[in-house]
Amino acid sequence: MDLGQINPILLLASLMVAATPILLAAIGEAVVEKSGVLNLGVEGMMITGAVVGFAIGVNTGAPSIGFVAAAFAGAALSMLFGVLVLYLKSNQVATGLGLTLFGLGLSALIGKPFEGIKAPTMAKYEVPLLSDIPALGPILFRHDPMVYVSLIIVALTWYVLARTRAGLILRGVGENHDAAHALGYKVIRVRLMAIAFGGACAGLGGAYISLVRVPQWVEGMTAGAGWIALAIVVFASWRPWRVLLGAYLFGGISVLQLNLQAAGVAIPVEVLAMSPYLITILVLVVISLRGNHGAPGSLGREFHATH
Amino acid sequence: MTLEGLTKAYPGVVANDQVSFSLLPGEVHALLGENGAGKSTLVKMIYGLVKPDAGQMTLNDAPFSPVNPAAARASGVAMVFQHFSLFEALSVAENIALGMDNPPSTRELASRIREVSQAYGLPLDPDRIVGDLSAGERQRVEIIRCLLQNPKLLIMDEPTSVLTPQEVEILFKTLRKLTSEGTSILYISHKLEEIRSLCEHATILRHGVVVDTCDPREKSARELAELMVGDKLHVPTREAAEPGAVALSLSGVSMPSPSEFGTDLRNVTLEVRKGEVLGIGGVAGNGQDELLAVMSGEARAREGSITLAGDEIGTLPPGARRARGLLTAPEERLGHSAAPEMSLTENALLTGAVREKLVDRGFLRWNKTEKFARRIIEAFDVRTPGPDNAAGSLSGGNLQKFVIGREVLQDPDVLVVNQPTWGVDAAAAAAIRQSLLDLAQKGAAVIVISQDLDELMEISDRFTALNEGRLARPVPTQGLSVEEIGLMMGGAEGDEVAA
Amino acid sequence: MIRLEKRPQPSKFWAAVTPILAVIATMIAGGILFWMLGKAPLEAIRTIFWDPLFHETFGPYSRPQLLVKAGPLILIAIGLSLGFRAGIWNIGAEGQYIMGAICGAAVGLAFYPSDNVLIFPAMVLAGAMGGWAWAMIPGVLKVKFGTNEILVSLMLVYVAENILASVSQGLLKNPDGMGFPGSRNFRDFPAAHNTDLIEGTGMHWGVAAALIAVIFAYILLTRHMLGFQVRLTGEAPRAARFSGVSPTRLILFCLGASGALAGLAGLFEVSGPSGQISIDFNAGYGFTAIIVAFLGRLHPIGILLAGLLMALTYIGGELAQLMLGLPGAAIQMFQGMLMFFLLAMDVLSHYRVRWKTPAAAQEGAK
Amino acid sequence: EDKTKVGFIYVGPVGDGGWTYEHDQGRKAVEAAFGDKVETVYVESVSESNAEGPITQMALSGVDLIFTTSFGFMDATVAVAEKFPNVKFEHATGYKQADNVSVYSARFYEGRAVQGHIAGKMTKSNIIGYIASFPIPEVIRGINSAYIHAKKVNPDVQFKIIWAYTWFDPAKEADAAKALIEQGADVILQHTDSTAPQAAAKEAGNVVTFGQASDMGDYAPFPRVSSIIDDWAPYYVARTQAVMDGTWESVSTWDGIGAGMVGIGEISDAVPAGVKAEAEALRDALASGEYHAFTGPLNKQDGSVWLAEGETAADYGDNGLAGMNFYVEGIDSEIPSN
Ligand SMILES: Nc1ncnc2c1ncn2[C@@H]1O[C@H](COP(=O)(O)OP(=O)(O)OP(=O)(O)O)[C@@H](O)[C@H]1O
Ligand SMILES: Nc1ncnc2c1ncn2[C@@H]1O[C@H](COP(=O)(O)OP(=O)(O)OP(=O)(O)O)[C@@H](O)[C@H]1O
Ligand SMILES: [Mg+2]
Ligand SMILES: [Mg+2]
Repeated sequence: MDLGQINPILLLASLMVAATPILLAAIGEAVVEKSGVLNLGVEGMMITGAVVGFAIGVNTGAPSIGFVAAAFAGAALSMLFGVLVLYLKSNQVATGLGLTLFGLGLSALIGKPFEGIKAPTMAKYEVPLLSDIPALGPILFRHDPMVYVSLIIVALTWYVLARTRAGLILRGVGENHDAAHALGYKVIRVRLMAIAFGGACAGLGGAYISLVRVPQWVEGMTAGAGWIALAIVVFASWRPWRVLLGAYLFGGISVLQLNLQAAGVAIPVEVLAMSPYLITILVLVVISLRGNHGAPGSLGREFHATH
Repeated sequence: MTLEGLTKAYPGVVANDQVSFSLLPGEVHALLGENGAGKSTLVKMIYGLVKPDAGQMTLNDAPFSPVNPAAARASGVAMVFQHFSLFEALSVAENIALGMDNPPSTRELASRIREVSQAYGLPLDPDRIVGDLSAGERQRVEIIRCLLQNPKLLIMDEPTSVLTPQEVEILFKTLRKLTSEGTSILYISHKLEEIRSLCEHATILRHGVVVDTCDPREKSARELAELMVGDKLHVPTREAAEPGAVALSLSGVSMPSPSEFGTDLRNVTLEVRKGEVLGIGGVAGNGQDELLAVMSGEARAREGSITLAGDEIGTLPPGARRARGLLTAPEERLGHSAAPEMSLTENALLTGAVREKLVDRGFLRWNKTEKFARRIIEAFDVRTPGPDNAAGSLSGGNLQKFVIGREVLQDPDVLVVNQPTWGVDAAAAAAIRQSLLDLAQKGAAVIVISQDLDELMEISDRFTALNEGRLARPVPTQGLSVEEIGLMMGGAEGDEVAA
Repeated sequence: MIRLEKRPQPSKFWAAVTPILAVIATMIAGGILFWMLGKAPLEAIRTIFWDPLFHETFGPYSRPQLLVKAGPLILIAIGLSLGFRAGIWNIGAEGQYIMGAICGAAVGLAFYPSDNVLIFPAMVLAGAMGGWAWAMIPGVLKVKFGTNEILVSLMLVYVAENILASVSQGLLKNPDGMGFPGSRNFRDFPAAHNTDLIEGTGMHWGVAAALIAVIFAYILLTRHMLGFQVRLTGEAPRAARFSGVSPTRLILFCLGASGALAGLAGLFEVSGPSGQISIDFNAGYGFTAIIVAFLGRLHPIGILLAGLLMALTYIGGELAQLMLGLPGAAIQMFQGMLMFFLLAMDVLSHYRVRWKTPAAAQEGAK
Repeated sequence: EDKTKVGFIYVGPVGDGGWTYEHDQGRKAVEAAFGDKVETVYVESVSESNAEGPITQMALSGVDLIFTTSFGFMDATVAVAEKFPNVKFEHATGYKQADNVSVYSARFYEGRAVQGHIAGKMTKSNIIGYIASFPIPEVIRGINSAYIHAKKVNPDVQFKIIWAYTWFDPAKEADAAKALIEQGADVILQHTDSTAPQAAAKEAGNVVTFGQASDMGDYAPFPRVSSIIDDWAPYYVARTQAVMDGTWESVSTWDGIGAGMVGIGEISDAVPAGVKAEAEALRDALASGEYHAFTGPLNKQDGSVWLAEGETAADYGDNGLAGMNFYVEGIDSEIPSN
């Protein structure tokens, strides 16, 4: 065993890639939950994004078009959830679970013709100046563009939520939908948009797996990433920058446990393999110990405008 | 502003039926009526939240039909809601920004909030989180939110129900200042004395219909009430009785509030005797819920700090306290003292299980439970098709009668009720008060926690008040003046008041 | 324009009718889906819903299989429904199922090859305890620290899967298995085998347990104080506390009960149909049971029917793969649709749907 | 109609691109070989703990021959076979035979020997990464075989092993490959089924990989320089033929390169010609049976003697290949849960 073999900078670079899908899905879900809706269907939207992104990416030869299509696909699927939950007042937990089931089936069907096909590659993007930093630069700032896009989405989400009127309205709707309604805000419309954004982000996250990370289409390839994204939102207390931290932390642990194995660390492999989940539980406990979790006041509650 | 034949029907009720009246610039116009008379519905139509089924409105002689609240705000209509329309986790400035259509930049808004709130004598810190504010301060947030828009018409739906008399005075000063600047005010309140001192005109609604208009300054409160009810008011009566032994005592009860934005109880000491009604006044949010919880057993007190007929009960859970004769009725009917989606029978079981022996070795005796529910319905004149109906389908007053009846019929040794007549119309309120007095007459000790001072003056033997979780020393109700009460509610000790 | 008006109380009529409507709607939508996949829609629907029950060749085998398949789903869903009713979201039943199977199997295997009649009862107990203990983790964390049980129970599924992989290659590995992963097969260990109650049908103790659980849950929810407290907590948590329900005990009870039932389901599966602990022993019953619980409207009888319906779509789905070459994914989608339709139609029992005439709408907009 | 009906029970979806995919290729080969004379059916994603139902339904539907293609189907296959004496069963990778149950498996470790040889020659860092799935005999055989042959041509070689605990999880496999690469591995062997490691290697630029289960030819000539292909087609065609001819008998088949059950994918030109020639020679020696991949002297990891000079490993028995649960000497790692 030799821990010296683990290069922290390389680790950082690869955790950025490993974390990007869950980061994208989690930031989208954070916005959805900020608006007061709990969508447990992230996994279903991710996998749908993965297959649609892949299919379009392959057919057009342009991964970027694939990503756009994946975002639309995720958003479209999320609208199914949105209509059921917002207009037909169905139970959010049950509907979200149904969406996951449906998405897994749908994606498998769509994906049949794309099995075993290779994805077009995405060129790396070198961040000007930063990528010239000795040692660090070439590793941290030469990723595919989606890594940066995901960071930009986090930054924008933070900006919109914290600094703009649209963000204020969204937070208001999530905090107290009755009050927001009384002030004349369209609760359902705001939530529908938030759900669509969440769906689009989940779709992007899924497409990142099928177009960049693997890259290939295989049935069930998201393998639970959507659930991790949900955990990260709670971990992050619904704050964008903490979502980033959480996603990178989880990605980091997942990558680190493999590195530790490779380095022959004398910890049983099963323990290493379950460590990301155990650590997530641990972190959740620590977070809840601090009391106020910052959950939006109307999260998961049904809204029925009485007039 | 004029209203012409405004009509709005809900399934089963016509909330407003051909309502017409007009409002002059600079006038304070009262809207009076029992619960459910249609007052809130009417002002929601003016504010663009509810679309009228028929009728027209004009504002400054121009036709006025706001499609949404933003349109109403744009025309100069502002509204303070009956139930707070605030966002607890957001800051004061953010709350105010949400109530405006084109709020200025954050910094500018903050300075304007400071400026305007100072100018009207309602100081506010724009950066504070609303959840941390007292009820009075929250009310300020709503009012400042309106004032920042320079409204031509200000609608206030029961704004003073959560304010101390002193705070009410400040509010009235503000309102008078506004009217002198030409703003009209449409004012809804159940507090008739306030209306008499503030308003020049009153429109009285009954079952959605305008039944009368008058100048409230020329009527007595009693007359106004009778206009609303359309009937003579029955005033609760009781025969004087000598208080007996101490039934319940709290000594030095301190407790952090279980809810995030609640008020901690600080060193609460009180005693209530058999056959006595103790009134606890105070503005909502000063620890009433916590005080009730610590007595009901939902929150546990330090060992030895609560005794019932001499026995320590401070650490007992609710069921055990009921078994020993201490019953309670919290303020919030829907979801606290009753489960709205469950039937009345099930709601009877909710607290009746132990004393009425509705459970046999864990198994439920539904027949007996239903009989108990029927007994409550009959004895307390609860208007409902039957005990199978969901609690939520009852009107507020009827449900409250059911809740109070459920406790009273269990023959408590001590009964603690919080806001027993909140949102209940005059006739039902009188019936509830009478039942409490009857209970005391039979020798039970009764604690009534209420914001309604008239109510407390009417039924309690001794009076005290809660302020920021502290309880004043109780004083006999007889001969207390409004000023003294105000002082107690503001935190002064009973002795100081008496002195 | 359509408007929804909340009913003062949910309509019993619509609550009973909507599941049937949902199944019909799913058949129609599913038919369209199958048609788009180039399969004959009616034949596909018939293969899924009719043949497992009434086909002359498959029926006799499939009918008892329906119960065998539905058994664990019902058992788990009954437990979950208690928690869901009280607003406690255990979605990690899959992990509890695994742990129940591991613990139960471990007890049995420890006594190999004894023929003591107490072995099987001891395994049942251990299975229930295993699931119970695994569910107590989110329970205790929630009670002590307020940690979100949805996420903790879910994360524990992954942990349980790793434990399963580990024990099936280590601790519980069949010493006579030539080094292959997986425990001894309980078929070869009569004292620990969960045998058919009716010879040749495959119906084992788990099926009986599921039916008993349905009856118990029914009595609990309708006749017992504890069931009342569960319902009360779900409907109005504050009222429950006021009534004297201890939230802590209720959380632990609901999670514990659902964990124990999931653990039992795991034990009955491992000692019966599946026969051994193996790496891929778990088949997703714990997740499917969530859907069953909702399809059954969290009502014991509803869950019984929903479990059978779900089992039917599984068995029928396999038959459709076999006979018509329908892809497995189509069945999964079909189940998702069933869930959606049921949830969507639920609106009818809670709301009245009203058409607002255009005239009235215009009037309002003016 | 006298069509022969052949059924397949798959553990994964046919689109997994690996194990099940290759079995399905075998099914297609049967259809191609016999055309109208056969009909094939399959059920995919059958859970190992619930295989009896689908197998029974398949038997009921009048199928003559059923291939159950996962180790976990072993007991279910035997149980159903008992009830349907007239249906022939073929169980992959198991060891329980019956009158109407054959077992068949492939000697993938022969392919690993070839890979090990190339890997030992190609590595510059002398670090070879190995993505393993589950610690079962088949995977351990593969590691040992690859190690022995790498070590033979490169005494300095070192194996880094990551247990992914999955047969198939592309994202995890990608991470594992990256972790190995970051720790200096410039050759990666995998016993998991997705192409994610190939993609990771391609991105890294100078890392050699081998296709697993299928050829993964999309990544040829580099990073994929060769592959082990599960080729079930010849066996499936032969067994179907046997049923048609009425000559089917219960057998135990464990075939390797020689019988064509294990295919060595084309060794690409990224491999130096000399090495390529050696590897092909090794392949041919294994195929002809003139060389056994486990030939002594070989010690176990703990230093005890396993095979004496010139001795070859037995298939079954205490130290047999079938149940192999130890590493050979030199591997600096431990088998999990052992
Ligand atoms: N959204 C609604 N749907 C159905 N009925 C309603 C709705 N809103 C109000 N109502 C009914 O309309 C009537 C008038 O209600 P409104 O809220 O206007 O009364 P109010 O005079 O403000 O009473 P309070 O003094 O209790 O505030 C009541 O019978 C009420 O139940
Ligand atoms: N949002 C609503 N939707 C449907 N029906 C409602 C709604 N709100 C109230 N109702 C019905 O309207 C009736 C009147 O309710 P409300 O609580 O306003 O009565 P009220 O007139 O205020 O009586 P009380 O004085 O006893 O409180 C009740 O029967 C209630 O079921
Ligand atoms: Mg009312
Ligand atoms: Mg009102």
